[in-house]
Amino acid sequence: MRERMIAEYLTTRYGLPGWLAYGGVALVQCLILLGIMMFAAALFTWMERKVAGRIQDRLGPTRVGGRFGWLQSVADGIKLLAKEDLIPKEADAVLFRLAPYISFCAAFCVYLVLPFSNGWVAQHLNVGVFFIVAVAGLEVFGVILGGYSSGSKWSLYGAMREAAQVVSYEVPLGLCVVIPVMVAGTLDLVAIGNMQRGWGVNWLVFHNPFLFITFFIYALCTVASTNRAPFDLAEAESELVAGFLTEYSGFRWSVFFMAEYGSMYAMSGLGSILFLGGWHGPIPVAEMLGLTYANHAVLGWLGDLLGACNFLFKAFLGVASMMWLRWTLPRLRIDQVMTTCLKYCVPLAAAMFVGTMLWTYALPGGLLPRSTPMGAVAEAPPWTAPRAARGE
Amino acid sequence: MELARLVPLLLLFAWLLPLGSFAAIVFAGPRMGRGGHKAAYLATGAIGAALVLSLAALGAWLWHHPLAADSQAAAPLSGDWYTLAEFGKLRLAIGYYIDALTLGMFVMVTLISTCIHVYSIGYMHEELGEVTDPLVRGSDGGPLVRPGRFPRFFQYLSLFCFSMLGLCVAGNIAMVFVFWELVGICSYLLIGFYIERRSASTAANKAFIVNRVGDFGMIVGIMILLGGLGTFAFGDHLGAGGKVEPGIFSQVRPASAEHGLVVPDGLVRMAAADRLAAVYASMPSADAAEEEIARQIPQLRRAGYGYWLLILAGLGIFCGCVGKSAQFPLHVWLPDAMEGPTPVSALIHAATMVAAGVYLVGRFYPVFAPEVLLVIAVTGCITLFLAATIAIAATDIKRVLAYSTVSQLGYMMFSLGVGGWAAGLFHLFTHACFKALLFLCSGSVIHACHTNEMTEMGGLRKKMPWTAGTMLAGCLAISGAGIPLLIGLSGYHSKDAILAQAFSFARHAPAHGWLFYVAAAGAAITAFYMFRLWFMTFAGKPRVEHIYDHAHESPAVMIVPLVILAAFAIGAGWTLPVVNWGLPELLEQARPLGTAEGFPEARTIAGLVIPAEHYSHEPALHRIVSLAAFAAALVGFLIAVAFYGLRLLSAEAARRWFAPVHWLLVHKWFFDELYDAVFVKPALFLARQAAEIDRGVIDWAADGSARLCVLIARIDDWLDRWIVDRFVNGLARWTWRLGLALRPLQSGQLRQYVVMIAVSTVTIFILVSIYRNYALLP
Amino acid sequence: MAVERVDPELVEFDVRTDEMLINMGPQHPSTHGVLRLVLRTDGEVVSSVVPHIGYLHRCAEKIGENVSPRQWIPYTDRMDYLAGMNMNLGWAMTVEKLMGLEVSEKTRHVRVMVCELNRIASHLVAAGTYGLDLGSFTPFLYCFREREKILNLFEAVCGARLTYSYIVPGGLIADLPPGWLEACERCLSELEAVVPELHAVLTSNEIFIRRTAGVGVLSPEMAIDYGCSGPVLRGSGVKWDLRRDGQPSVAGMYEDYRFEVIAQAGGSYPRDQEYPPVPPAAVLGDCWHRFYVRMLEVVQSIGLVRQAMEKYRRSADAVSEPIKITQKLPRGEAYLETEAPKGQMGFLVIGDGTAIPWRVRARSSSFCNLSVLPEISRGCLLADIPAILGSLDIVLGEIDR
Amino acid sequence: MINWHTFFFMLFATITCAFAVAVVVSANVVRMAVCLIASLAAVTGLYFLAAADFVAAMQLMIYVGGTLVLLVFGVMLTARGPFVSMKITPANWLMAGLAGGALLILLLCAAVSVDAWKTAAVAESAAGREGGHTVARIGMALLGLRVDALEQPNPALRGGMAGYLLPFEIISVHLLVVLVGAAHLARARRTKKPIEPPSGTSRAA
Amino acid sequence: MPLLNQPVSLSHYLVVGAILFACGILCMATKRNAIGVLMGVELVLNGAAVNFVAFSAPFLRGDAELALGLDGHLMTLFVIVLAAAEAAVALAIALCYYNTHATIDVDEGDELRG
Repeated sequence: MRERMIAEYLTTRYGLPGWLAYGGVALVQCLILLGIMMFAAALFTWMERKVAGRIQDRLGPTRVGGRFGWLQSVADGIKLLAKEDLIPKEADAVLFRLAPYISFCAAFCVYLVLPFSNGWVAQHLNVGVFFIVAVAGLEVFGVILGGYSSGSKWSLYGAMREAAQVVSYEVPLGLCVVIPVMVAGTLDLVAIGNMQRGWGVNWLVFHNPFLFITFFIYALCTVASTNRAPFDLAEAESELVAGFLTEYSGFRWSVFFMAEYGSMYAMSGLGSILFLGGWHGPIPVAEMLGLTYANHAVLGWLGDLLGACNFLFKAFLGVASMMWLRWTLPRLRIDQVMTTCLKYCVPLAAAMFVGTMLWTYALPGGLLPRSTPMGAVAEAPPWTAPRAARGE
Repeated sequence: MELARLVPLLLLFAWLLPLGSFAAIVFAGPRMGRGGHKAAYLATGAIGAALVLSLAALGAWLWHHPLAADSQAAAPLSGDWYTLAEFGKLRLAIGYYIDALTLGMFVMVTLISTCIHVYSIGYMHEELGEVTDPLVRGSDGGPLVRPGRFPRFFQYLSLFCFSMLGLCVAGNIAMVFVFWELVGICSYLLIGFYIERRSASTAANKAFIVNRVGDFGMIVGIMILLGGLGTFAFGDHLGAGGKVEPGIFSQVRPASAEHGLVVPDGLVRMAAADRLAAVYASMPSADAAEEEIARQIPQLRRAGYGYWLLILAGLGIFCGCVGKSAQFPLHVWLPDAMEGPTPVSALIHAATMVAAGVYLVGRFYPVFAPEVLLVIAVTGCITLFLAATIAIAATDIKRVLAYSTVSQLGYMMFSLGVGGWAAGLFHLFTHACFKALLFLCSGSVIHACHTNEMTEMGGLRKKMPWTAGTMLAGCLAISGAGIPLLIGLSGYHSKDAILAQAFSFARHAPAHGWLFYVAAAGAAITAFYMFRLWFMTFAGKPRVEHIYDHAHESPAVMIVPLVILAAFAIGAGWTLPVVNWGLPELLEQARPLGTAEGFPEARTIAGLVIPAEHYSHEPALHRIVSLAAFAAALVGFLIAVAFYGLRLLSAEAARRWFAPVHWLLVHKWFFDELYDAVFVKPALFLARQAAEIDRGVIDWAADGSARLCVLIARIDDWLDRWIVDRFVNGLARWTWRLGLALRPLQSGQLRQYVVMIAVSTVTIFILVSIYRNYALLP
Repeated sequence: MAVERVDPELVEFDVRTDEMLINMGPQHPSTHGVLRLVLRTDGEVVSSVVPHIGYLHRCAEKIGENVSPRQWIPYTDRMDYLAGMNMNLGWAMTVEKLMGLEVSEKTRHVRVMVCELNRIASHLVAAGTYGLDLGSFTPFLYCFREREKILNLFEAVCGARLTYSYIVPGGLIADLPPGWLEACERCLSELEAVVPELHAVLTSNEIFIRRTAGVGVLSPEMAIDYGCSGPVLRGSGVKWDLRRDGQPSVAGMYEDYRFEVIAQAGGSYPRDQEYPPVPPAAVLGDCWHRFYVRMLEVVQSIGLVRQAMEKYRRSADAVSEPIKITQKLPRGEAYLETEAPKGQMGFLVIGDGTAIPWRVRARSSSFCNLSVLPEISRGCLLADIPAILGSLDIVLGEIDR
Repeated sequence: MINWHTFFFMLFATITCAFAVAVVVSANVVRMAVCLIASLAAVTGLYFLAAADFVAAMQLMIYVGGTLVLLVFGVMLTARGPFVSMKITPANWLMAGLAGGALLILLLCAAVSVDAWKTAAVAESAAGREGGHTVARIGMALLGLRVDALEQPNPALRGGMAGYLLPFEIISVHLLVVLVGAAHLARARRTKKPIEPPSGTSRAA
Repeated sequence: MPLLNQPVSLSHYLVVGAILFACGILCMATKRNAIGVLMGVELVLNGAAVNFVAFSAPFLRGDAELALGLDGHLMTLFVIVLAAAEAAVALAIALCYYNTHATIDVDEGDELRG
């Protein structure tokens, strides 16, 4: 809603034509999100190397870009752009070109409704959770198409594995997402986040033991549905050469790559909002310092900024633990992956669902004493209030 | 969390855990590991967790209501978890009524059940594989070989624990009745566990049917209370509209009357229904009639209306308890129930289920009039004496214990009847500990010897030191051994309290003084037969060599529960100094309001006074009784030593001298024969007559009508063939021809069909728009 | 009416899919070189595997018939290039047998030392790349870090890190340099500390166990029928090790050493209580056991090296000098098999009285070990192929020669 | 001045229709599937514009996500060389085109036949941008409670408002049955081929 | 651009729905591939769903009080869910058909013709 205010301000104050004001604001927003996603991908490629290095008892990149090798991602990017752009003769050229962008778009669309802090969201959708789950599931299309259109058997194997795996893991993932939503009683991500303000005990993960377990199922399903080791069967270097990526190179390959890192970060972010308090830290620093809208709009904005840092850090931690997993564990076999999903995750998530339902029935207040009451209306910046409340 | 929410929640989980285990075993039992052995872990885990939860609940309770030397009654927690249905003011609910007694029962039941579950893992291990039952003939003439039923056993145990805990926590009579019956059905299932044995299935049936007799009385009692008071609930609870609805207890003993026994308005109205109807008829409006009735009720109450109904209700409830607690004259089922596996005997027929009757009497204590209490006392007294005498002559080790159980239950009932509320329930707890111990010990012996007959045992002390030791502790406890006036095993404290109250009662109501002497004699007999059992089993020389040779000590999984229970059998009666932690203090917290000061003199029986219990604590009185009781027990013990320990006297000779008495005792006072002659034979006769009538009259009529039907059917058949069929066949022929004509249209081409559908749709729309003047174009 | 019974062996319930023919290799990350496997797959299930070899054929044996035995030593280095010392040893001892040469005590102990060190290095590569085959990258680097230390030792001995040519017919090209034994001891103690880490990330890792236990089971009979040897044979529970059971000259090399043949017999491994227990899912002869045998042999070889160092210190004589390039071979033939890390490495040499052998042949253990692949991977999943192949631990240089 | 609502509607409508036509004219079954995805995803945008946010998310999740993954699966399982494109004769095209065209004309006529449908209530059209906030109301309606019935201005309609609990349950059971049935149907029986021994190796003598 | 200046009305939506519907019919009528037919069905269902959503929006039409409101949304939801179910079954049928006929050409499956 903030962008509408800015756009209206531009039109009324500076007399810009409406299409220019609105279009410009939308463009800026998109660019910011794109920037975040790109930056995240770049940061994480660098971090992946560093983490791998540390885990493997070596240094990781050191040469490019000074002390920590921080220019490694840039160098990688330049290398990828400079690579020869290959399309195999057997490939279905149109689909082959299209596939990476489908994946990327799906990963990017998640960011459209992902709030980074209280009300800091490109499009405040009241079915945000639902939208994210729906859009995140679309990423698999790019992979399937890419695998199919490459005209290589290894690619096709990768695509088939990806399809089977992601479609299966959507089920427990959806169930795990529904459980905190059920406790929160809303699909609105901003509302879910604000519900957990206060001290760390207010985080939904500590709401009851079932949600606590659910969080770990969610984490597992996230790893599986973003295709990270030990569930990286679609790429599976030692089995399928590189799976669906076998025939890709250069820029298109890096687009797939960015989509993967983008969705990793987005799913970690979703997890942190649903379970780990979103932008509310274990200690309500912003409220202690008086950074609230009740004091001053600027102070409130600063508090939100602090929250955004908090949120980014939590999502970052999620990605870091995914990396940790990847460099520690061997890869599972396809039948074991499916068994994990269908025989363990789904029944377990369903049981947690029932458990949470019964728990909220028996103990509506949660297990631990809450530092603020659950139903308290979170203080929100003025532009997130409904129009009627603003007197429009 | 506040106490009022926390304790019911903890107990709810403790109660439902065994149900969960039951359900799991029902659906997945045989698949739980080899032979279903994991079912045992599940069931044990569930009841163990229930024990932990119960202890937590007790802890929370004691945190809020610390024990003191002179504990005051603490307000019970009552409420509903879930309302099943509401009919006007009458509410049917899953409710709870929790006081210190409930919590004590929970801890006791779960503790003993846990021990017995663990013990059963060892005892029932034969059921894991195929079981050869030498007592039953299979279809091939040899001993029956059947698949093991290990999970089924634990499934029943879980169900039983669930039922028993439900009974304890129940907040209203309806729920009590449901769980009462559930407990009964569990008992039925477990007695008949070896269903192929004819004796087992007969015993199960007997237990069930005898209990039905008691339950009939109980239903009468419940009906009276429901009809008169209009509620099922024990305690007060919030009704519709936030109004506090009084429960049964506060109606019978309203706070306005200082918790004295008052005949409730409802019962008065019920009793004086005719007169009230007349009032209604004479008054112009219903409101005015109500006013008039309200004015008349105190007068009617004074005139004695409703008092008999109250007595009847009390007797009815007690009747149920007689059945369940195996009191005279319905005690016949319990000894037969020993056909079940020994852990079952220990759990159900000694420690918990039969105690349910006593528990219920304790729970309904505020409702009983003094007359009812007298009936209870007399019944208990007769039972304790009768059963004790039979136990002297029994040779089956489990039967001795079974009669001992009946006798001890008689003690409890007796105690409650003479006003010893706390004493009776105290004995309930201590008895549960040492009787479970005794039964498990006997199970251990049976497990080792593969026989129940004491005449085939002897000298097992050397082979089974642990069992012998723990059993000795149990015998000492049940006999009431201790250092007089100072300290003793658990049975010493509780039995002392009972006899003291009986003595106090005998002083206040001299007409019923004989009760005390019978009870004291009972104590002596108890000591005698218990030590007879111990000596015959463990002391002396082996009587049958091959049994002795094969006997062995039981595995650790069976011994550990024995040791735990032995510790409780020794120490359960103690009160820790300073902190005052002890069962009597806990029970005092649960004492029903208004019963602390005894009962006023009964209205119908002159001289019947139920004295307050604290009179019996007076040192002067207590000292006498204590010494008397100890002397009685010592006498019994010495006689046993003389006969069976040192063999100074010959049991054989004694048997010859008292041949008629022995004959009577061996035949158990001929109760079974009496019931057979009075009830069973006439019932069978009536059944035979009914069968004759069935065959001669009703079957004949049925056959005749069938013949008539056949005739009508013939006529109908003719009509069918010549009229209906011809029409139908003609129709079918035409359909056939039409089908042939339309056949080519069905080309099997999917796309063609789609085109056809599209064209038809367009056509229909155009036709409609032409004929019905719908303009498709604006 | 009789109910139609369906024989589960003959009918399967599935979506009808078509068989696919896939070339795995010769350029594939997990074929360990230039092996080409032709897979016939039905979905993820592999119905048959056909290995195609020969991409690395270099006519090594033919060259051996045109150069003198001393000159052929560098070619043996390039057979199993991960265990050059053992290849040198095999050829050197065969020629010594033909010529009837005896080597000094000191030479013998140095040979034991370097061969066992090379066995450790080879097994470390096997373990590391096996982790890689199963998708676990980290253990690979752990293993290679340790192997580098061993290669440093070899470099100090002979100047080469991979193709040593250190053991030659008649003796060694040089004695150990001063200070080498201390460096070796340091290396061994560091290595000992790393072994539990490898057990933690691989052997006892739950996913690792699930990927390997019960996969690619090779029965002892089949292993013997196909001529398998080395850890592959011992992983199937056959206690056979040429260091104990070989020809007199081979077994004699180890006669005064204390060691046991690492194979499961009677349900347990020697000294198995110190290492992760055998998981319940593991079947004797499966990938897990083959891997486990290698891991145990690493520890055993550490002990052998220590013994050899002790004996080396105590032996008074000097190392033997190698034969000359122009040394004439006697008439006659000699065949000798030694226990190389990957199995039994055999060499045949026939002399005709000149300095150049008349005939040279090599028997490769990897070749035999690879030949069981089609048998034990029939009906497995696609992901099991790298797992089975990796557990066989083949080297193409030795197969193709 | 451009009405942005209209602009986006036109954008999404064009994408929808163009890809729908592409589905029809495309011969390759995989491309058909891709076009179908694009078309259906664009329909989602139309739903958002019509203030049906929950329905839109549902369409995205179930239709575009669930159904089409299934479809793509099916396509791939059966997309082998000769079946990828199967041509039909021009006569068939003509027939189908005539029928389809007639239907299209009929529907278009119906679409513009009512005057009230052609005039938008301009004042309220901005509501579409805010999103409909229909989640809670739909959820309540599926549980049998119509909170929106109170807002219904027409008393005749308000009277007939009932919840959708029963349809919801029926649909749930229906879905279950369908999934079980589909799983059963797809598990075809066939005879296992004996696995021939590998041709490349033979036991060395 | 006059087209873009006027607000969207119900008829606009109906036209989109009609096109989707007609495309679906055309798709069903011209594809020999069973999967193609299935896609046609999806298009048809979507055309209907678009109509439902459009009819339920009050601000698209002059007679706002006649809008379907929530009922339209619910109907659309049911259509979507049933379409998913239909797709599952139809796909299973297609696979079954493929298993028995070794092709997915629907023209081949005319064993039951009259």
